[in-house]
Amino acid sequence: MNKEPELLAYELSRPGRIGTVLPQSDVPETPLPASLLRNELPLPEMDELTVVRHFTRLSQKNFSIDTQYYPLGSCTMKYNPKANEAAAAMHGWKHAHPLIGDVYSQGSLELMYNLQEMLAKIGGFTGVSLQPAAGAHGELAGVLMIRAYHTARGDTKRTKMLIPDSAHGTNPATSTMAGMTVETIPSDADGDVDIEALKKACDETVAGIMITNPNTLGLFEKRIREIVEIVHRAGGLVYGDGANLNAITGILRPADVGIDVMHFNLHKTFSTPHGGGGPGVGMVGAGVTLAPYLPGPIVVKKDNHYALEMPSKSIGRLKAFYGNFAVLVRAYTYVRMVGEEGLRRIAENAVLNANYVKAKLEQVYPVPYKRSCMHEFVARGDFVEGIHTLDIAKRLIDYDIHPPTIYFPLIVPEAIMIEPTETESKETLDRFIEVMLTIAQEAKTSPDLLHDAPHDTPVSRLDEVAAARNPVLCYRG
Amino acid sequence: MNKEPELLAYELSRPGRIGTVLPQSDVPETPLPASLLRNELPLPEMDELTVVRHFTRLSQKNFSIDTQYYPLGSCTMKYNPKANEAAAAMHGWKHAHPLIGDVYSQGSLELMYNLQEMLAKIGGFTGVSLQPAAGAHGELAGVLMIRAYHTARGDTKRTKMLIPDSAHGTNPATSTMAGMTVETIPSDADGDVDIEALKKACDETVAGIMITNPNTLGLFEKRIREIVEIVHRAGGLVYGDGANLNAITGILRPADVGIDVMHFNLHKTFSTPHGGGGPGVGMVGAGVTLAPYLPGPIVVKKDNHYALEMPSKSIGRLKAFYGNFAVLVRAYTYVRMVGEEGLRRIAENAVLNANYVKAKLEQVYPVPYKRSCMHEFVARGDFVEGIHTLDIAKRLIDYDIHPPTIYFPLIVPEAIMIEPTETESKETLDRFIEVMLTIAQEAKTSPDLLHDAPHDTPVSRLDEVAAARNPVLCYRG
Amino acid sequence: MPFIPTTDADREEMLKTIGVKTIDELFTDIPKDVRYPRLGIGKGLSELEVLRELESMAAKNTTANSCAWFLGAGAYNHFIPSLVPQLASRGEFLTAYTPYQPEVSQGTLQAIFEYQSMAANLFGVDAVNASHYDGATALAEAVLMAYRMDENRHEILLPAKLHPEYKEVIRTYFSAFPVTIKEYTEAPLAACSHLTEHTACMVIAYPDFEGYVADLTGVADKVHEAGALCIVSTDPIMLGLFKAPGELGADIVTAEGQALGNAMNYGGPFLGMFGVKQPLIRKMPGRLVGETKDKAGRRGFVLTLSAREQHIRREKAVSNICSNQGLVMLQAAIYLETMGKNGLQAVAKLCWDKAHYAADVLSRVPGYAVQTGVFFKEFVLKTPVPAEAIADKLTRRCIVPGLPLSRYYKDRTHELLVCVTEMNTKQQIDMLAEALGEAAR
Amino acid sequence: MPFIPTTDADREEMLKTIGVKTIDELFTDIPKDVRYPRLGIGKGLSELEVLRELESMAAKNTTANSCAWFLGAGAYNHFIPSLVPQLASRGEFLTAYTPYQPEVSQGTLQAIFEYQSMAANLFGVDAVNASHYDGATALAEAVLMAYRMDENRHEILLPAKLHPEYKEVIRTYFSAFPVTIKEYTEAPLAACSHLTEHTACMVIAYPDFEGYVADLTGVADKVHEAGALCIVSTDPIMLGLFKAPGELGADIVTAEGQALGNAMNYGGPFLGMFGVKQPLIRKMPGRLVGETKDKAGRRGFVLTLSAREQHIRREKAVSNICSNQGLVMLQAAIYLETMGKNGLQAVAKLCWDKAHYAADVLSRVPGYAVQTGVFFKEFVLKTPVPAEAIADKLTRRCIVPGLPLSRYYKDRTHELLVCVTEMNTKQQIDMLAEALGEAAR
Ligand SMILES: Cc1ncc(COP(=O)(O)O)c(C=O)c1O
Ligand SMILES: Cc1ncc(COP(=O)(O)O)c(C=O)c1O
Repeated sequence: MNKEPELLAYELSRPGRIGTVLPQSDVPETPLPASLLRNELPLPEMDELTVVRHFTRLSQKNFSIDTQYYPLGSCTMKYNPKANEAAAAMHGWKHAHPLIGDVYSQGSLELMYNLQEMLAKIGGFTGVSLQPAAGAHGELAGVLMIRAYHTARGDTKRTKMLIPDSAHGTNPATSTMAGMTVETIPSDADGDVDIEALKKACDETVAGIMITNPNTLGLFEKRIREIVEIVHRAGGLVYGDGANLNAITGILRPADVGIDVMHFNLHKTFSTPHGGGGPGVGMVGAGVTLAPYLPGPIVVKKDNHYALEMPSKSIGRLKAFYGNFAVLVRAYTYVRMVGEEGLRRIAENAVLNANYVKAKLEQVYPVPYKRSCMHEFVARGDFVEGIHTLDIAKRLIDYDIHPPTIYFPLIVPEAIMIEPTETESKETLDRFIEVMLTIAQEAKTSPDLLHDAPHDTPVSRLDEVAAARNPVLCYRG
Repeated sequence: MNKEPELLAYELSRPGRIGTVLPQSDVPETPLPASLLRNELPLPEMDELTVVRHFTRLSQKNFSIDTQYYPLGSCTMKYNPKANEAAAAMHGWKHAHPLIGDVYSQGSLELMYNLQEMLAKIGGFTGVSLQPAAGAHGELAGVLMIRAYHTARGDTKRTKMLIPDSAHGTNPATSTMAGMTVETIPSDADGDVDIEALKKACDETVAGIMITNPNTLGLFEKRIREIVEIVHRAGGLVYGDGANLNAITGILRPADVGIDVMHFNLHKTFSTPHGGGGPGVGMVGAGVTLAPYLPGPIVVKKDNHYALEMPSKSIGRLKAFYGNFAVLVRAYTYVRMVGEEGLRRIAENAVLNANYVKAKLEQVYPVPYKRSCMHEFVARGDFVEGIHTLDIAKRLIDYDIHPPTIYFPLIVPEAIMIEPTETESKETLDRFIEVMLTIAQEAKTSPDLLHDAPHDTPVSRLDEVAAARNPVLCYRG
Repeated sequence: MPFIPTTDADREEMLKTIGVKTIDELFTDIPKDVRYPRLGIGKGLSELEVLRELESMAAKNTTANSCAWFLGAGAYNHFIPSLVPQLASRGEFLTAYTPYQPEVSQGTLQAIFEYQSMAANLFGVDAVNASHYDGATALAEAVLMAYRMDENRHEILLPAKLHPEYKEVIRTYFSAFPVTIKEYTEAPLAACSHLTEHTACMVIAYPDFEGYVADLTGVADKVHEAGALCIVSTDPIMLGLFKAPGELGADIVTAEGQALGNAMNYGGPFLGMFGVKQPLIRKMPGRLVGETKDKAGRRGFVLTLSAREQHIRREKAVSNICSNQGLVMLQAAIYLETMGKNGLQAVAKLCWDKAHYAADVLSRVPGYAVQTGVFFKEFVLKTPVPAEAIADKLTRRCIVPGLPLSRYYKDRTHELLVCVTEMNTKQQIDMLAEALGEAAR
Repeated sequence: MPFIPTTDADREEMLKTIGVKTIDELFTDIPKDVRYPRLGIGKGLSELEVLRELESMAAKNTTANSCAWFLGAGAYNHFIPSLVPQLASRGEFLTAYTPYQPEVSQGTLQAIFEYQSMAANLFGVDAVNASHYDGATALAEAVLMAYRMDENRHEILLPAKLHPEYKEVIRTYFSAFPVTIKEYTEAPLAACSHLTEHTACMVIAYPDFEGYVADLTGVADKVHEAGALCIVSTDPIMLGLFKAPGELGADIVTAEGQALGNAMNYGGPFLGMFGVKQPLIRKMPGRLVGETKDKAGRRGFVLTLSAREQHIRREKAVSNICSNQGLVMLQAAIYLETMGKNGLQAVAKLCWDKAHYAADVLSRVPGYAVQTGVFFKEFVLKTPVPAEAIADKLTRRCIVPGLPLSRYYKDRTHELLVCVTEMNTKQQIDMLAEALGEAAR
């Protein structure tokens, strides 16, 4: 069904068509300034049905949570409740304008305030800013806050961020964007931060460390308090990358182990949809030390009303207005529905599911670290000569399962990073396990099945090298 | 993509699961009457993600207007504007209750009144009732109205409805439900009603005729006035089946050629979605003679407000409340958007498209009646020994096109009834033509391609005989 | 126009292919003197303008989303999980036709099969069809079916407390047939005394129009002894707790299924549910989906037993129904799977508890009294002043207290049919009590 | 909980497989003294209760769907065809991740490619990326990109009339870098006099924050002569009529794309649009989709040129951006295809005509005056009494007259930034004029 290639909008275009009727003008015409006008407007011309059919058919060429199991490590592809969408579609949110003034925006501000409070409690933080639009944006906030803190104390030599080698690429990239240099800290045999290396790196130029916990291997940094202490003692601060919070909601408040500033990806743990790339929210929380530096404005409560306010020593604005508001509505809806007990159950079941899948697969797919994992784990896909992780990933598609994250984290060769999430049933996990074991067999008995996979998709493996060598980024007719 | 068979809800069920959280009770419990309670409630138990994934995946196993070209004759599978859906989703309609009273329902009544008026103008009728829920329901209204008219005049011997042999099955079935007997009128060589046969059938027991115009061959009954006159002269009345109105909106008001009562399928001409079977609206319009007999209540305007009222000699209610209201909202939205000129253009282009496709196909697919057609035409699929219309239909699926209506009307052997509709582009029609011609070739060169079609659907041809012989209508575990 | 893609160039080329010069030439079969009338329905408007017009019209209605709502009487304000409309409105469901081509309609077909299965289990019957127009027409067709079994049986027993509009619909459906419709006022068991050898069927309202639930033990046996069919018209939400009519011996079970995940929509589209016991399957109206296999042995679903239907049997068909309420049925299927066993029970229990709490509180308001008997979510409240006046007074304050029974029964001026569901909070109920108290003064 | 399907039986079995007795054993790596804190965020509520809570919160906002709306200033009230949200909210788009696996993401990938193509044509550039967080961050990253081309060029020229919040964002993004940000108040051509050999880039607001459109002829040449980059921050709706910045010589073009089919949503999510000319492609931040072929020669789309990005290049990446505004971009793509050439032109023309009609009418209201110059859909209205008071007075009557400029500029107390789009009717404009007249009295 729907296997025909889908033409591009420009190919579907015919002169004179239009996809909607616009109102006739009810005012007199005003002459246009001819010299400022463009000569042509090369946009497609389509009728409404063609647009609808085009995008409906395109959508069917996607895997998604709503259609397939999607155990994409680090991305927390858990169920996104439909109530979130109903909430975000309410007129009172959709048609609210950011500049009408606080008095006329009490609904939006109340929601943001409540969400700030809830997220602060979940993280154990003093203050929260909902402004960052994604995790990386939250990281930028955090690192700029750390920088501002040192600068405010006149401590301007601190320009080095320590970053474990297992960290997500956004961590080092963010540090650069915040004017820092990066020093990479290796992992030890257990998959944790190498404490000795950390100590060595902790000189007087250390601004701080960016630490992901659970880390990207799906392991909880056992010595997190020691790490925090070492960095603090060296005068640095600790940034927490909260992308993996799904493993520990209601189990641990990151601030309780000394994290100074942290982002949470609301588009992961808080069940807001990923939308094929975004939008997200990389809300940042901070303890007493850094809360005054949060990006702003944030919402404060004064007597019986809410107001936007800049934190006292704020690093400033990170975007226009106040954050990806409609995403906040979804996250708020979710937290209200699951509540305190639900949050804990989410973490518990996410971790249970990951350990279950790991237990079933590790005999065949080598798992480099022999510990119980958190919400995800990393295995290797190179256990048969001539077969790569990529082949296994592509073969999963033939079984109607979205491949896990692959080749990340970089420190595990041929990594396969599996995050089952708590919203998938045991039956789904069992089928995934069965398919993974079948593929492991096939890897030995019929390797070409893997090399040629996927077999039944709109396109097979694409020539990515050609794409990058001679980039075609725009329809050329 | 999504080729795995989809388990049934009961197979996906596990004890203890639930798909939504309900509110905790905020009132004291009242003991239940134990002797009246059921022991078990065998419904599936599913979590929310499983429900969402289940129905999303199921939906992908459908062809639909939004995804495929769907030239299903008689069904008018034209584009259903998304604005219709936006309109129907407004709170003020969705949460309106039918019994709160006219004073509190002025919005609904105004919409119904306006729609009644517009449809009356489109048909040339004196009165309109929006109550019937589908075409067949409108037919029942109409035939009961004809019956009531005769009865009111004491003319009780009139129990015979004349029905052309090309008529849709609902016409005779309706007549029976209205207590009539049916006499079938053959078609002549031109595909029109055989006038001589009609005259012969017109005795004093004739209650009326049910006539579809354009008829189900896609032909306009040229002698419609003569037909009306013959029946009227015999004391009968004329029921118009308006399922094919899409061909003549703005071109002809049926009342202008003497139709006494008629239904329009709002789920065809007026672009409301078919929903995989319904709901529809089979609104009925009537001229002066029959308007007092319309089913009710209908909406009347009094000074500045609207009220529900029973027509003076109404046949009564045909359903609880006032019709498929949310469908009316969609139809109203559509008529307002297209307006007077649009209605005519709809018909013109529907007819243009049908004649174009016919012109391109008739060399290969025999068309029994050599006339220009209206919005659809009937061809034959048995032009190659051993190939049936069914085979051609199924082979179309392989090309990602929904088959036309087949084996209807019954008077054309191996009928293929093609209705392109005005909302499809020439490119789409050209592709359809090309595919049809290719299939005609394949019918000769590789008949098995047709016999085994479709090839790439979730299931291939199903054993319908077994299904009917030993019916399984309910999941049995 | 966005709905017609044909460009002028296309049109020229197509006309040439057809061999005519203008589109008008294609319409020459239509009598010239009446061709191209002026309709007088106005110019087409933009989507924006039309939607604005509709918004402002819709705003003139008083609706359940912004009031404390105690009005039921056949259209119910129940909770609809957000996923129901979101899934049902997917284009592949919304814009498909009746699943005539099963290979490309397994989505719709399987959904119908699942609905049939769940509804049959809920009703305690062997087969449920793919829907009727609404609860009233489903019941009318059930009675028609019973009548057709044996045309010598021309008496129909209806409960006096059947929904008044359902009765009217039955009368309309039977207007051409020589039947006697008798209304009984007793409890069903007692009413069995009216059974004769001419009785085609006895209809039971379970609950009745006023919300009360009779004990049906033994009724079906008596009906069967008389050679008639036992037809029960029920409320699917109530069946989350109460005995299934099929279990109680009903031959045909019908219901209004709107409450299963569908908004009230000013009374439509609703869902006619229709189920029968095994022996009646081949006589029942409506579409049926059956399970079968394809050549490769894969399970699949098809429309089946269509030899009963109008497109095959024409004037001999069991019914004329063709288009039904597919999408509403789909919403019901999604609803039933979302709720499932535990959810439907919970909803029914909430209705029960809240209705009884309300009855208790309202019966304490001076001047008011609640009609006794076992009721589920609706009950009759006797009022000290005319109910119509109360309803009017309260509705203006956005408390819609129920249906004044005078709307259907001229002389029942001091009675209000009050409906309480899971949508009503304790606070709303207490507010209603207070407002009723004030209105009585 | 509906979001956790694991039954107790499942859980037991899974624990056994894992080889632990309780779930707690899986959390022993977490310091015991702080494990399982009480959060104090309350019990979970039902969907019904939460949605009701949200409805009543949302109702506290004053919104554009129920008022005459003349407020823009970076967030715009434009018409959104119904199909846009209906298509974008399909689960397959909504719940997919970044298209890392192209074989099962052609839907998202092709949609991005189409967006890139349309946006590049609209801007007159060679490549547009798959989005930034918003117009402000897109511009900040553009300036950062210019700065990184040559770190000796540490001067940045910003127009004084750039959106004040965009300026703040740029300052935040540059807080760690030793740059000098200069604001120019002249027209862009005149402002070229500020270019030096240290200028990294000159930013042009087209239109400026106050809605006015400068003639950019010759500007880019001068900027290029100085060895700097020319960056234009624009409004995509305006480009339906006005010259494309790329055509005018801009090297980088950014914009806020919310107006393209996205609701205002209290300021987010919005759409950062970012495009460059050919020579800069490999230096630009953000995701890019490119066309390529599979082994069978079929066209397909992939994420490409990712060697610029953080997941490959880590600290050497051109930006840290990872998640972007995918769904907002998708809505923009659907919008642009629905409008197409004719529709976008028509919208722009409606904005132009209505804004000019409004300016004309308002300038005739005693005491008011309109700032002169070529403007597109926004203009500055000088008010006879403080604009903040006027806005307050009118907003209470559900006429939102615009932005009092004092909100950003303390001393501009008597100026209102008025925005008029295709959403405003003549009647609303006339009503605004009348209300302003009254407010001045
Ligand atoms: C561990 C980690 N950190 C940071 C990020 C970046 O978050 P975002 O994509 O929201 O910018 C991700 C996203 O995948 C992540 O997995
Ligand atoms: C000619 C004709 N008449 C009547 C009907 C019955 O209409 P409905 O399905 O709405 O009952 C149809 C439906 O296909 C039809 O095509």
